[in-house]
Amino acid sequence: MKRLNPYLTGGITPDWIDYLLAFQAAGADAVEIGLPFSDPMLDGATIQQASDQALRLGASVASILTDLAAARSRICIPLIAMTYANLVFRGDPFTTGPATATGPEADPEAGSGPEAGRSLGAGSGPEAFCRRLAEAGITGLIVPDVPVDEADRLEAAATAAGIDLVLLAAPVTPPDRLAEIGRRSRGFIYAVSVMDTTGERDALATTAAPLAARLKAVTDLPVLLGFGISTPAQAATAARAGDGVVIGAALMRRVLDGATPDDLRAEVAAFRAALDQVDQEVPAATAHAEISGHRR
Amino acid sequence: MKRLNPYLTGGITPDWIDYLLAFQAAGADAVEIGLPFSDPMLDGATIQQASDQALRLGASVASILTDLAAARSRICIPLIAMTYANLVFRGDPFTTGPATATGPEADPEAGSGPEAGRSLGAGSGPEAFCRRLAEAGITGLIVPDVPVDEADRLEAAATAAGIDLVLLAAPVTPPDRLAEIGRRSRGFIYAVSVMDTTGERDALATTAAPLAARLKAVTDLPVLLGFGISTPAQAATAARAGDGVVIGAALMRRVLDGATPDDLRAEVAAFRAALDQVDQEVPAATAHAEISGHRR
Amino acid sequence: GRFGEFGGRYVPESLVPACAALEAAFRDAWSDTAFRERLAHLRTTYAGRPTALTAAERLSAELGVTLLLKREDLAHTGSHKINNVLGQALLAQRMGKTRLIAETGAGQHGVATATAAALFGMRATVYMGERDIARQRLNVFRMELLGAEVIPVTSGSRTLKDATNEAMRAWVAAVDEAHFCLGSVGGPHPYPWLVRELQRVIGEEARAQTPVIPDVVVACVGGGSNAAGTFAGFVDTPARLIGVEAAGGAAMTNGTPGVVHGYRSLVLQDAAGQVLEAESIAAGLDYPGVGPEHAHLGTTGRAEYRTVTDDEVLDAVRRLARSEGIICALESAHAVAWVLRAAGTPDLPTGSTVLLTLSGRGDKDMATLAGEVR
Amino acid sequence: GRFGEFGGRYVPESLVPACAALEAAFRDAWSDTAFRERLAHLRTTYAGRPTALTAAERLSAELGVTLLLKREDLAHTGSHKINNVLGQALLAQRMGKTRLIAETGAGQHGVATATAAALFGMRATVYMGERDIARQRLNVFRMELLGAEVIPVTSGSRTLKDATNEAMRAWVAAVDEAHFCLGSVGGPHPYPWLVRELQRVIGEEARAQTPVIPDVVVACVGGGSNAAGTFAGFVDTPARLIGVEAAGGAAMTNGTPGVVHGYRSLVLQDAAGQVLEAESIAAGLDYPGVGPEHAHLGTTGRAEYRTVTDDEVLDAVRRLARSEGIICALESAHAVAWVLRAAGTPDLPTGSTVLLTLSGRGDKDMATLAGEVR
Repeated sequence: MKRLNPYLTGGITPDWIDYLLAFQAAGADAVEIGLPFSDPMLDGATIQQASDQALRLGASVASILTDLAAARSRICIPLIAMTYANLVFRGDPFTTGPATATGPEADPEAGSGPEAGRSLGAGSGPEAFCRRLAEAGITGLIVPDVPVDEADRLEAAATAAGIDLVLLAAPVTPPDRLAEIGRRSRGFIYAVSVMDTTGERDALATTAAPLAARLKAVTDLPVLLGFGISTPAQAATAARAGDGVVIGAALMRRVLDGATPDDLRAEVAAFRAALDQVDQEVPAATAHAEISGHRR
Repeated sequence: MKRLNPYLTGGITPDWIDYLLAFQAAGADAVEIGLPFSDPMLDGATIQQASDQALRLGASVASILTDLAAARSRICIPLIAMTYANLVFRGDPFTTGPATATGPEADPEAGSGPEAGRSLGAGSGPEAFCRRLAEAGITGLIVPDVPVDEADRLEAAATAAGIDLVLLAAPVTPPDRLAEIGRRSRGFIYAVSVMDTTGERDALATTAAPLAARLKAVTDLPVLLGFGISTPAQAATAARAGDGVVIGAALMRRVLDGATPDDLRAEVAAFRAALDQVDQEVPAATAHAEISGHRR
Repeated sequence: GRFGEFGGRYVPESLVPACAALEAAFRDAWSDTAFRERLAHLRTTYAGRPTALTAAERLSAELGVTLLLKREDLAHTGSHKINNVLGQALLAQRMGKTRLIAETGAGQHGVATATAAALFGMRATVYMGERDIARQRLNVFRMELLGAEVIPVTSGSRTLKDATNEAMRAWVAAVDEAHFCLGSVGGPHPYPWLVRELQRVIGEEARAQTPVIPDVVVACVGGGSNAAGTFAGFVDTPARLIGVEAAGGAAMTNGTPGVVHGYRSLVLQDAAGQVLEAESIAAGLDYPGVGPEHAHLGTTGRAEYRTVTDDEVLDAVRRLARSEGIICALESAHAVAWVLRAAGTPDLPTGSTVLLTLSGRGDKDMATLAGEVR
Repeated sequence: GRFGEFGGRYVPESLVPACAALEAAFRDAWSDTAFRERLAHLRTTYAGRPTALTAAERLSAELGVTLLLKREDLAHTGSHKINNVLGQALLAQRMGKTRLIAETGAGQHGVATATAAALFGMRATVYMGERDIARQRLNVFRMELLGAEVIPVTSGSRTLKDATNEAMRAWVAAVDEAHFCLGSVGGPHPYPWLVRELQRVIGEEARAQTPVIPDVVVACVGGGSNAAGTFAGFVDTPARLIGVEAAGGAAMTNGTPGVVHGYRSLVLQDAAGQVLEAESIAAGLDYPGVGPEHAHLGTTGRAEYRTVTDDEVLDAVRRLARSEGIICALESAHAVAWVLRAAGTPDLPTGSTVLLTLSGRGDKDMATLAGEVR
């Protein structure tokens, strides 16, 4: 079955959990929750704007996880966090040099003593980060600016916390590296279908299908295509090349424009229908078995 | 008798000859006629403004000499031209290099052929300039930017035309040079009483009397003090040190401000009275005999 | 690319091959005599190197120290940035790239990039924050005159931080034909190393020009490229190394470990890990991060970092101008301001010899200064 | 002081002793090894000399000539003017003067004078036409930052001509303590000779830097100091010497013999002998006279003079920027404009080697250019 992973910026509106529930109701296989960061290097204008709006509304990793924990009983699909390295490694212990305070602001995430700035101690670093994700019911993690070369410690931390660290592959990724990504990724592989940032496009990039094919050749993990998949028709095309799609900017633009959770449910349902249509084209033998832990 | 030489910018108003006649009526011993130049290096703001106004009204050496010739029968005191080197040497033959035209404007001073620019031929250069002054009834010439070192040719031209080339001396002029100036000047010596441009001052410069005394020690020519002599009282003080004064900016400022020839007659008369007063202080034995040719 | 626990290559997979290729190309070029000779030739015949070392005699006498100024303000385009871009443009040409993408703060790196692009007949696209565009109009016009496209960045703080994000995003989309001509010693590996190597000419020239090893070597630090290049010439000597930050943009002094723009270093960030906007009168120092080598030099104690305020900087510009006839950039004036404050104190005792890198000239800052100084 | 029938010392008696003293002091200093060494030291360690000689490779290829640029734009303060003022300020100091008075057009000489005054701890007063102040605000602010007093000149054309008058008037009133730091090769003797001698470093360096004697040596001419300094290095060679004037300020081309500002030369004047206002986009060339040595070189045929229009100049600025990454001053662009026009014609045949002095950088002209180029 072709997978549909819609993306939702955590905290984009005060009632953002309603969008999450709408995505679920519309048939999402999993939802990617964006933990907003001030400097989202790989995001285009729409997701940047969504992140900025969430941050302005006071969203933080802590607040988003709290919201998710509160909604836990109503969520029955896997949740995957997507964020940037700085939030993942935040408070990573720092062993040498002068101590500096970041200021006395009382923030639930920071220690409050004078030593809080340079080292947040046991409650910080990728280990604590992954643990906190797991505690909030999240089962996967995508960090686009942590390539496989920089992933060792995060990989270990994720494994220890029972989180799937999903790695990304790009059209320019060379074969040996693609193989390593295939080997080390968990849950699925995120195929960055275009050499560009996130954002809507007029057509699916020509690089999407070849990348998916190359990935399928080196791994048995599901290959989900993301970046620039803007319409159900594009999603269907992408899904034919891989095992599913991530839809981000096309949905977030509508939320930013004021669409309601109901509106978004219809939107996601249209993508679901398109993918289901593709499923019917595909002989059952080539469909992958569901990966344990990704639908519960 | 202490001499009074008021200065008048030629062409400063359309009726500028009336000011000249007023100066004469008020007892001027001679009048200095300024032939206006665009770049009067040694003049302060007032005389610059007077020159600019005259040029704007269309004054030129030719027009001023024409006006003077027309008024000749009414003028019975000596006239001394004061101007800058560029007007004196204008059209000085230029022997080498490419010919260039200054443009076809019909000007009474310029030849009108294509060769007019570089060399104005027989009607140009200091010889012709002095001849033209003499023809207009002018008997003296002051050129502040032709120091004695650059004066040879002009001196010969002036002598040939019967014009007294009046040289200037400054407070900084060294003794040997002062002696040379004393020897070569004709008519009188113009003592630049202050190290500054022309223009009114609150008080007579302290350099005035010492310069006059130094000049009196090296020459028998009359020594007239000029620059910054602004009031009858200052004129009296200056006249005690020398043989008379030149009054320029103080008068031209009044003309620029709109004073009439009658107003100026009163003004010059006040200077005359102050000098006459000084004459009465002076024992007759020390007064110089009148220089021939300077009052007729 | 790694300096102790700092540095690294925290970039999207899309950029990893380009970073790797750049690293390989630079390693190859840097050990190629012909490449180094070509660069040296350009530095001499085009960029005006070696730059002078000027003894600031009047200021030295007033302060009781011997102050020597390394005059990067005399380099072509008016700052040390040309050292870096000439090397990167040569490298880009060697790699077959036809286009340069750059970020810029004060505009000096943008002008240098536009210059190198013109010289090599390449296309240049420069990302610049809207706020910086407003305060550095002169440099915007220079870039455009040189044929570069200047793209205003309206996101975030609208300064160097966001211009850097945008430049990296643009690189993702043009990685085949474009070289990302990064302006400072930040960014993913190999940039911090590559830029330091290209800037070490400052320190090496200065060391050859100074009769004795100075007691103190000082330079301003935003991202830190002029300081890194200067320090490189003296890191193996007993000279104290001092980097001077803007009080409002002092990642070394007030930052905590973090990852931005592809590298791990000290970063100005709030308690939740969001990167803060720097705030300095010098557009070139309005940057919340700092090169990873500085983080390493600072945490190991080999270099020390100080901060000065905008007011001290304005005073320093004026004082250097009136004492020595040199109008330096607001950025460079940070180093001068520290010397003015520290001279005669235990931090810079009377009698010390100080080598100070004057990273650039102040022409670009006249509009800012006209509003602030008098 | 005399160049054939040109030159001389047409000044009020009040200034004669000062001119004579300056001449004596310069003769004495110029034959004093210690003075020349001190000047050479300043040139090297302060002003950034020798300036580079840059082969303009892309433009050369396009034009079919070998174009070599003598980079005075890289000198401290951004033009060749610093060569002159450093020498004059040293001389003024040697003469016990405590103050410099200067005229300025584009402001480059004013900035250079203010710089030298700051360096030597002297007072500086700079006269500048109101019209030039309006179009060269950057330089006005630079002068003020350097501690100089800038006095607006409101008389006449409100440009360099009248600023020169005012400066000379001011000198009369302050001749004891002040040196008149004249910026070009005009003025009364000894200035045309003194300034040429101080600027000959351009030509001498260039001659040492060029592998062969160029076929043509070209420089822009307003008063003509950068050209005089350049020509001085090549006058004894077979190189053709070309001075390029602004079409609207071409005393060599359209002037007639006259006396202004203390010297006899070719002057733009009307038929009645009133000096005309020059009209050029380059404030530094808005001058109706020209140094007497140029009048001599031109009338004897040793040098040739050409004119270019404002439009050609604007195009030259842009073309040099886009081809070579060098933004030159509007003044300097006159020389470039002539090369662009003449290359491939009998006036500058294909295959010629051209040495061109780029007298200054264009930062000061950005406001003007922003309005004119795009």
